[in-house]
Amino acid sequence: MAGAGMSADVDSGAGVGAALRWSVERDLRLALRSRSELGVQLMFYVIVVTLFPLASTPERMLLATMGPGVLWVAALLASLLSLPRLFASDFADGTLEQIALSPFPMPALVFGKILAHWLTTGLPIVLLAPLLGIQYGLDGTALWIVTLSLLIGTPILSLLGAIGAALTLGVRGGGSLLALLILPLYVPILIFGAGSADAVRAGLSASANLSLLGAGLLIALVGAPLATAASVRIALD
Amino acid sequence: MNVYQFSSPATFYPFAGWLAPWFAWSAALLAIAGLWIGFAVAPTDFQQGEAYRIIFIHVPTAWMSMFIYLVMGFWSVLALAFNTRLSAMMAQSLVPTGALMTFIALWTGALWGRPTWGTYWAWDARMTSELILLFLYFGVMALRNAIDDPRRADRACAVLTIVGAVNIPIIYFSVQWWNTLHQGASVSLTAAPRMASIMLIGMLVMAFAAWFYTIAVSLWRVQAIILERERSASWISALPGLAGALR
Amino acid sequence: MMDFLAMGGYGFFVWGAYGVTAVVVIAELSSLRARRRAAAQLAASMPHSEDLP
Amino acid sequence: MLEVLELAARRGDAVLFRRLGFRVEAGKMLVVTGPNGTGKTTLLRILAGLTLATAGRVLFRGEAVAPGSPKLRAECVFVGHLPALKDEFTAEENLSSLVELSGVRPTASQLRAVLSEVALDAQRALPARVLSQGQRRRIGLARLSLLRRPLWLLDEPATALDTTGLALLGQLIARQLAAGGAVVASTHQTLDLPPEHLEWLVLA
Repeated sequence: MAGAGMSADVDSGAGVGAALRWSVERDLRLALRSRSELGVQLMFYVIVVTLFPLASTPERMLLATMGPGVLWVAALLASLLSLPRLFASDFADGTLEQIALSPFPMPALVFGKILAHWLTTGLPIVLLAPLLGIQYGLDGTALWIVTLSLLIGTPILSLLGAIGAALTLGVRGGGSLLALLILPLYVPILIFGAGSADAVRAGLSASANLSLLGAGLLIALVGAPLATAASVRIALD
Repeated sequence: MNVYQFSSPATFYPFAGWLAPWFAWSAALLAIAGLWIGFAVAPTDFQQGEAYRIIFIHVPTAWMSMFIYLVMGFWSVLALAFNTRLSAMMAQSLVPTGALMTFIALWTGALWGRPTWGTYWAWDARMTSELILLFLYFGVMALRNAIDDPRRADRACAVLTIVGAVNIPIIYFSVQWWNTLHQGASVSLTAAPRMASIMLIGMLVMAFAAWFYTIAVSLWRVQAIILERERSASWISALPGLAGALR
Repeated sequence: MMDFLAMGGYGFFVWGAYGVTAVVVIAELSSLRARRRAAAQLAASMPHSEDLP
Repeated sequence: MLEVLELAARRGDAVLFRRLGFRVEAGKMLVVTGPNGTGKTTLLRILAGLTLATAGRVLFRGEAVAPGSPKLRAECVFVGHLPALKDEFTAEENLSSLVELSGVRPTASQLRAVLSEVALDAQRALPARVLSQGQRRRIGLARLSLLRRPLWLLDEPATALDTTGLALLGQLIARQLAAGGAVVASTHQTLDLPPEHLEWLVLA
């Protein structure tokens, strides 16, 4: 039998690196296999951002005040829409069970999945934000600050959102329930994120907002994978 | 069984039934005393006239709304750490009352805001945080109703409550920051008329009344939850007068 | 008595606040009583066999 | 190797089983049978550490193991109802992904060899989406043959397998038992295995 010769033992200690590599590389490959879906979500972000001037006024001054807020709320909604993809298909086809039973530390596996989710949804939004910011008449510094705040903030959206996605796995009313659970937790990120560009436009420095956002990111980086792993175990119970 | 034998629902059920009326009566007496202080003893405020008397309901319920969520967080940590069903039931029994307190705080705050600032909603920092707290309560309720298996619902709600509890101070801080950034140090509810000691006493008495009320209601509700969850357990048949109106 | 109800012109707001509070508390107590009675009937109607912790 | 004491489990408020006890020695296979809904799957999921039992203990090599314990995750493999395959991945990609998830790094030749062993040579590069249930099950068998784990927990492993599949399953289990491993499987089909290695547990 071909398998006889293998005696690769499993050192679960060094498993974090292998776990991260496995989950990021696998989820990215999966996401790229269904590229069109990523495109659709990105288009959602662009459309939502484009709607607001139509709903209010094309007048530049007003748009400039609204710009950061709109870019941020649209980023929130776009990340919310893509969160079910994080665990739902693995939960449905049984791979999530095998992830829970793997010798690799589960928070590391879950963190890899969240990172892959951010790379496929959060990062494109950050790259697109400057382009859309011009639509809102944001000038150089404000544009740069909004993009920077999104760069720091969108990973937190993925991290916190992952907890909600795990809690609502296979549950009735998943989509809107996830929104109800997670949006209140997004409020501080929205305030500091959107507020950073307002601060710059009001002549203040945005460093306070961005550093608070950074602190939030650190807390989420440590806490969210643990809470998400626990939530997945609860969902598989 | 583990050391928490006495915390099994069967032994807690009669204890809750015995304890609840005491808290209910003391809550009623404290409420009467508080209202008497609020309306008869406290003087009319030179600035706001009689409208400020709403604080005797608004401030205690606002305190309670946050306190109850943190107590729910405490029970949730116990439920996850020791896997005891009773702690999860206690957390579940507090949710409706917590949401109710938050609603009352928002309602009375709006009615107090109208005469004070001329508008029912002025995006005051505390009121905005209170509104987000109401969403957190609704989130826990919605998750509870969406999951059928009681054990999974307990543990999922416990995780959500803990994550929510960790976020409450962050939300309050960020909303405070947002409020001062945009409105400057505008008149907020805290800048109510200088706290005459009689008003503080009135509010404290009402706060205790609300606290005892919450304990009584959650003890009665946890009895109902225990009956719903343990309906086929053998110790239930030993309960006196089960079919009649539950004492 | 009338001036007590008038509350120095703020009667609408003060009694609006206290009135809704009273209504909401009474609503919670009555729904709680109904839930307890339903739970009692449910438990009474079930066969009591298991003794699982 | 595996011992269960006073195990009890509930689903919702229905009690599935109570005060369940058994042992599974190395080289032995426990076949769990019984009508549907008697908790066979729940029992296997408890042993795998996925589900919490309401009472009782599970000892692995004499040591009590809690759900999700690292020891159990390193020493045991669980095959559930769902074949754990991604439709977008090909048969080979699925196999290598699952095996790497268990901490084993197979070479390409080993993958190909074991896939041809389970007669999936032609389907190697096909996306799992187009494979039949039986073929998807055989990818699971290929995974079993690649992983060296002392304890196998198989939930209805014979479902959707054709005669060659069943023969393959029997061979794999025989090899596992011969190598001193243990197997706990819930199944209705009778597998042609030497009876002295088998023990039966009927859940009523």
